[in-house]
Amino acid sequence: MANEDYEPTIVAFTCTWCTYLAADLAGTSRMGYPANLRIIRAMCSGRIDPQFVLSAFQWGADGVLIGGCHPGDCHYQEGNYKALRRFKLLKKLAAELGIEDERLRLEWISASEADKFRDVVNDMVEKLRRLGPRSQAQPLPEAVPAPAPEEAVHA
Amino acid sequence: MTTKITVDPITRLEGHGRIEIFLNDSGDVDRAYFVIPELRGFEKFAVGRRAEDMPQITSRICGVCPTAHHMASTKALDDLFHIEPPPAAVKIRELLYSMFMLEDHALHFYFLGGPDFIVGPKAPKAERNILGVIGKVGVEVAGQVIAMRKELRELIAYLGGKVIHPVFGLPGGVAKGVQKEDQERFVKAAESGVDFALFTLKAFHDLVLANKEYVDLILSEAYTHKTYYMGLVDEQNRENFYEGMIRVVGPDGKEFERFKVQDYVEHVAEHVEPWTYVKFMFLKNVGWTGFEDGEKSGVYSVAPLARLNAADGLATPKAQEAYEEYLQTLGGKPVHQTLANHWARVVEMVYAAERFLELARDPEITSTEIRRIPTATPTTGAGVVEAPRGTLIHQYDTDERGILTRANLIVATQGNAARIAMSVDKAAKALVHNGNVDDGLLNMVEMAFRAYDPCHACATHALPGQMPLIVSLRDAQGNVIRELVRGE
Amino acid sequence: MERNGHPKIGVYVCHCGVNIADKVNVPDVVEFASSLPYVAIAREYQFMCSDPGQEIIEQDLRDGLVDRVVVAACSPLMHEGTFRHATEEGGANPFLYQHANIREHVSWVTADGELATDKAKSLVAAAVRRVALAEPLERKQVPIDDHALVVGGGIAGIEAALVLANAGRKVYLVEREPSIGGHMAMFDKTFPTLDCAACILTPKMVQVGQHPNIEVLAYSEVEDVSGYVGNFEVRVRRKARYINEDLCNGCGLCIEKCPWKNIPSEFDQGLGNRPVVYMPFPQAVPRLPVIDREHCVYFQNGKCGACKKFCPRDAIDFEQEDKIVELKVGAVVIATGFKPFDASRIPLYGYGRFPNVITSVEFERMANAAGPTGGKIVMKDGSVPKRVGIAHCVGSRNQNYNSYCSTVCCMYSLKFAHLVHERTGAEVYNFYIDMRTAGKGYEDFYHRLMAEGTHFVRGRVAEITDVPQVPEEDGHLVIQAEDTLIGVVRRIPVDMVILSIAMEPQADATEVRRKFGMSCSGDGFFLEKHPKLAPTATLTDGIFIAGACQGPKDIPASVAQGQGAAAQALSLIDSGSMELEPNTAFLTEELCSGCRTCVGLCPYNALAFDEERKVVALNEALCKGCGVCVAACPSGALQQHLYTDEQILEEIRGVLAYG
Amino acid sequence: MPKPKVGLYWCASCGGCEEAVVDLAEKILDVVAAVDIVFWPVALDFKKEDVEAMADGEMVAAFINGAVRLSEQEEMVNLLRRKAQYVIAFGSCAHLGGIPGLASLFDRESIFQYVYGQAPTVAPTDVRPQTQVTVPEGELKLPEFWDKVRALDQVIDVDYYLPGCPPTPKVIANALTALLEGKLPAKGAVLASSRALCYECERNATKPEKPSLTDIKRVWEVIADPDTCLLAQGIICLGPVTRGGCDAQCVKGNMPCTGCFGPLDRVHDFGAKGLSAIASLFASNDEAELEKLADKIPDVTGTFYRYSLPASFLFKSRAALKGDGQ
Repeated sequence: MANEDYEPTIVAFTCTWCTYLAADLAGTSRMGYPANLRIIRAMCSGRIDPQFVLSAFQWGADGVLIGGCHPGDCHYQEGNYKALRRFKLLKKLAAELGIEDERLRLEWISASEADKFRDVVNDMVEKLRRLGPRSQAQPLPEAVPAPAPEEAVHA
Repeated sequence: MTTKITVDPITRLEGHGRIEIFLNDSGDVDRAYFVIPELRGFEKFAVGRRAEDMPQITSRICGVCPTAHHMASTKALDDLFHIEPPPAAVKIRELLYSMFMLEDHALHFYFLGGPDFIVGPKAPKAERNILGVIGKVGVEVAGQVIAMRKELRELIAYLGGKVIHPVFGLPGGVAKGVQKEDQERFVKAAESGVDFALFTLKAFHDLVLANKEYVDLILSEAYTHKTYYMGLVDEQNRENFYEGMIRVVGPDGKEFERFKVQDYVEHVAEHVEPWTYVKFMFLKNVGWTGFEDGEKSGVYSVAPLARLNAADGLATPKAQEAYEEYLQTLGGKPVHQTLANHWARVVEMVYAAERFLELARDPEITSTEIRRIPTATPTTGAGVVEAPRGTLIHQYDTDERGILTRANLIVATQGNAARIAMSVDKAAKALVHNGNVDDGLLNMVEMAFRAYDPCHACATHALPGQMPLIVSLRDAQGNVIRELVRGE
Repeated sequence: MERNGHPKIGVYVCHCGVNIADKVNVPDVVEFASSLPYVAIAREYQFMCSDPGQEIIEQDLRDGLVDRVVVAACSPLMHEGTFRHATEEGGANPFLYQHANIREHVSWVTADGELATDKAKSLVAAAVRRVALAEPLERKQVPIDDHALVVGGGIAGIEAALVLANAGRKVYLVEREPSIGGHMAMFDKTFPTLDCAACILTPKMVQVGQHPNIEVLAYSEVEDVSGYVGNFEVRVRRKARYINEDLCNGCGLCIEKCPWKNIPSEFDQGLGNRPVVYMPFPQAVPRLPVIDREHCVYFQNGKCGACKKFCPRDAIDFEQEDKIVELKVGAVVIATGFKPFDASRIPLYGYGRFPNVITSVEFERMANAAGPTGGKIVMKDGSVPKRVGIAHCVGSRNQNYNSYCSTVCCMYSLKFAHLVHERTGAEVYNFYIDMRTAGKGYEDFYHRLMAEGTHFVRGRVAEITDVPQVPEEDGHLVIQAEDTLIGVVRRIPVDMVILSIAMEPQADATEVRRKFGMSCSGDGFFLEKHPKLAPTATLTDGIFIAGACQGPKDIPASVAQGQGAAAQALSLIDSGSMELEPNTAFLTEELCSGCRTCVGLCPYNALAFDEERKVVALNEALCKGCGVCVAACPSGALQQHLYTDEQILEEIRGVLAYG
Repeated sequence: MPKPKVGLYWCASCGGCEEAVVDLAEKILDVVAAVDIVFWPVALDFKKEDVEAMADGEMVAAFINGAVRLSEQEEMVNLLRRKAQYVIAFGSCAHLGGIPGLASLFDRESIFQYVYGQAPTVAPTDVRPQTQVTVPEGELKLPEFWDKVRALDQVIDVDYYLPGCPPTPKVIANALTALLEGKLPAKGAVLASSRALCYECERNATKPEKPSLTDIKRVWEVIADPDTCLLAQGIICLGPVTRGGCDAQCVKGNMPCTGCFGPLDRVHDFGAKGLSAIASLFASNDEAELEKLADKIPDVTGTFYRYSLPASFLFKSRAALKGDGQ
């Protein structure tokens, strides 16, 4: 990656019952991991609306991580499967728009898997560092700025 | 040297046709440029879309003739998916298409292009509009025009879901058919459509042909170009809007070539100029030699005048009569007079109405066999129709899932682009001398391109013929010495 | 934000002693916070959760300086409740509160102080933006059913059931086996006091059996669980015993008359036999036999039926089928115990190949006076062993099997050493890695054993073989191990080896965990809510855990947990009613198109299409607040309290707006 | 008292919105009677200078259709914003960016390259249209063709939105009535139904209580039953996500709704929400099965963002980030 001191920002949407607790456990276990992560807690990964994911990207996130309970472990029976359904289609959209695979991840991380949580964060941060800022990896176009008068061409 | 006069800053609005006239030192016209300053890139963002979405996406090229794009696209899908629609579906498509042609031609004749003639080219500007037309033909006729337009558009919506940007076209057929109990409504509309078309023809006779001045105008050299002409014809070389072979006749009126739409790339090509976004069509087998008349120049023309030149006749009786009279009056094929487009358009109205009636009465249109489901793998497909403003071609390549990998659109107005530019140049040269111009000039020049009913909605935004026109005159030094503008 | 006029937000950043302040520059965060829109006050304090800490918040609220609160401190799961309460005490709605986790998620995981401070700032910024959109909410009160369910009839479950029952609560005790008692019922003596297990367990079992408030559902398993804290609905499968419980008086005649007596006894670990009609052990509670359908001739060919013929009360019922009973309970104590490690997984130890290599549980049965050998410690050929080896940590403290220490093995191995010595006079060799005797009187017991002359070899057993290398090994089992104290590999010939096998989670722990919505820790045992502060609670309100299902532990610890879990369940159901987190979905009917996208998504059937009004109707009472329907609702008509789209989007903006 | 003045203007549009106004048919006459149209380049010969001459806010309302693509358009809409009390975004393009907004997926360069270079019928040439070109007779200019398409409210402050591609006569008429009778709702409102299309769709009655998608059909793969809910037939219909008010025209044509009326009030990104709703109906929890279903929707972008790409989270200005909640 050209820019040495570039640090990606990752927004993580986590389920209260598993991944959020794994993150807490990582804390109580004093597992160190990069500070690039910003966790937003929902009751269930099934609450995560694709609108949240896209808005995070739009507002500057370099990567988005969705953390839910392992299949079969959902506190609300099947919320994590609903998350999976949306994720599958969202992934296709992301691919069409050139948002790289590494930037959008869904991981099943149980309350006790602090180490997995840490490993996922490390791995994602590493990959995104290599990928570089999204604006240069895959620019999401800004609205066109009003042209300066001299460049405004009149018919 | 006169100082620069800016008549109108509507120049600030892009998407308007623009005429730039350069004068030489003696103040005569050096060259007039007809500029179309807009592009939207449909062909590019079509890539990646599902083929079945194209009829709806491409109809957004033009909200005035969406049905033409929708239909050309739908036919391209038949070809793409290698599927033949059932007979009933073909008839329903042509039924709808005839209604559309009738309605669109009527709109142009009464609201847009017609006023020039019905009210008269010399009439004050304020009268040269629909109100002026009403004054001439009478209120009840105007009421008829509006009523018929409304009914036709409602019937189009009946089949197409929406009248602006319809949704009925699918590979292998149509999404919706005609209910038995509703057929009568179509027949009634068609019958009054025929009456109306004939009335219009009569009105054209009484108001235009009866007036020598107008006829002279039509025949005047200033509005004449000897080019190739293109149109869609059936087996017997009779004009057809919906399907057939693409036929090209030369300036001499003889058949030059006749080909399937699938082969269009072998026959037509686009010429790019740096000063306009529009691409100019020309015949590949003649070649581009510039904006010139004659059989050495690949420039060709489309739309009513061209269609009647390219065809040997019309498939319905009254239309055939009108066609023959039209040729007689104008001295036989080919008719090179640009302004004859207005007449040709009325003749086509009669044909559209008669065809509409034939199909409306056909029992098969109420059949429920209106779709065949494609089974073959999509590859590439082309479709053609005669849009009100000329031959319209859509061609798509897709992957095996039917996702577009390439799209190419030959829009009707492109077919006339070169000839329009020439007409404008010629009119300007004929009318501007010693740098003096008046509003009369402006109208005359405007008539030169309005006759084509250029749908710059297809390339720009303006409604047909409504395109506000800006004429700027520049002296030899290139300074704008005068700008004249026509809104409507 | 306009929706809330001009909120006055108070931001309170906690030092948590040094836990946060060491890494996060708290004053810096406070200064940053005070610069944020709508922030009226930003303060810091050593321990926000302390009374004076909370008092700061309450005072600011009372003084009208702030009307919404953000606390940046530890995990919300720790103290969100605390600060909501403080907010309420201060006179504001408790839900005009937002928590920022800058300890677990920041200071404890971030090496670099600056980065930690930046991260803390962005989390605070997000909390501030979000709290500005917070809406006042009312907690819903739900009644609590005062019945309790205990799952697992081992010593922990028995203890829990008794505590609850003695407090006057109706208790259902579900046990998978024909009798309660669990593993403890199999044991002979208990360390370190060497009092007999039966002597202390049996009375408790009897109490349970006779207690008016306890309904024992033995030979039964939980099918599924629905509902929520205070209002669980549990379906229990009562497996067919083919005995009419109402008629049977447990006389045992059927057992006596059953001609098929050669079925290996599960209870005796296959060391002894039992009839097809049997009770697992004499003191079984309930005192009811079971017919082993699989081995019963009657079920195979309709012949025999001896038991039926002889039963004086006509209690034999071959037609009996499994029954499902439905229970409504307010709280559940899970005490499903453990599974002994399968020693044959370690081939080098020869279990299964060498008849005289036995497991600790088998030894317990052998040593038990009521057991297959009547308490005699003998080899398979009936002779008495002269030299006995005891291998510790079989399946424990071993990366290949279980890395954890099973905690009880050292002590019971010492107990075995004592019993062997006492009853056979044999030489006993204990092979251990570390001698772990933490517990009251345990170390004394260790010294006692050393005094008794037991040999201790410090080293994990490498192999048990019957291939002699020297004459004196002939005809013996040879235990090979490196004695790490003297650093030599030793081969010790013995006649019998006892493998001190590990305690593992029950085979169906995952199934049970899912039924009750619990989590497991890495080792597969049920996860407690907090390792120190809530060892018998789980993340699911109303579900408590006790005993070895939570992790290896000995009898006193299991009993203590059973009592503790029972006490918690009791305090829950005694409160009569409880407040629910008001995070349910809510529907704005004017926005609903009746598209029904949501209806099939709700696992609790809280959503249904109203044919009359052509829109969806939401039954908030049934909603558990997962928000799955909200994420799906294409109209945005469904939203979730505490988690509206706008609130979450605002939080996303927040974490990204800064840094 | 003088008739209220209104203006109509088009940006990057197809003319369909103008046609829609004409399609008011006889109603148009009532409108003409009620208001004084002071600016309508497409139909009437008024000039920009006439607009400039007006006092600020002299026009009651300016109806602007088409997306914003060029500097001149930006200039003009800013002028109209000043002169009109209410600016009304008219039609999908002004509202959300519209179908031409899909061009935002590509940059100008690649569009030029294709149109003037790679298109199969283009005669081989290096010539490209230039914003400034010298011809033998002198200089000619073309307007700059910008990279991205913008919805109207990404350029100026918009008071109301008339959704649809194009808006239906009913929707237009209601809006005009509301305007003339001073019964306009709160600023920012979209002047159509407040509920999704399903509510007014006759076929909603045939939808199962718990809809789900076991298979997904493309419109050409099935002959759709003309009375049953299209979603229930496995055809992706965006009725559940799309604002109502059009009387389900497309569905009456036996074709699925493609979303031209745009999102509802509490939805922030039409495509993402539509994607979420549809994916939630996938009737499987199995990874491979879900992959299969997802693959039955090729071109996710074109399916869910056909009319709203420029207004989506993917293209909205990041400036929104610093601002307060929408």
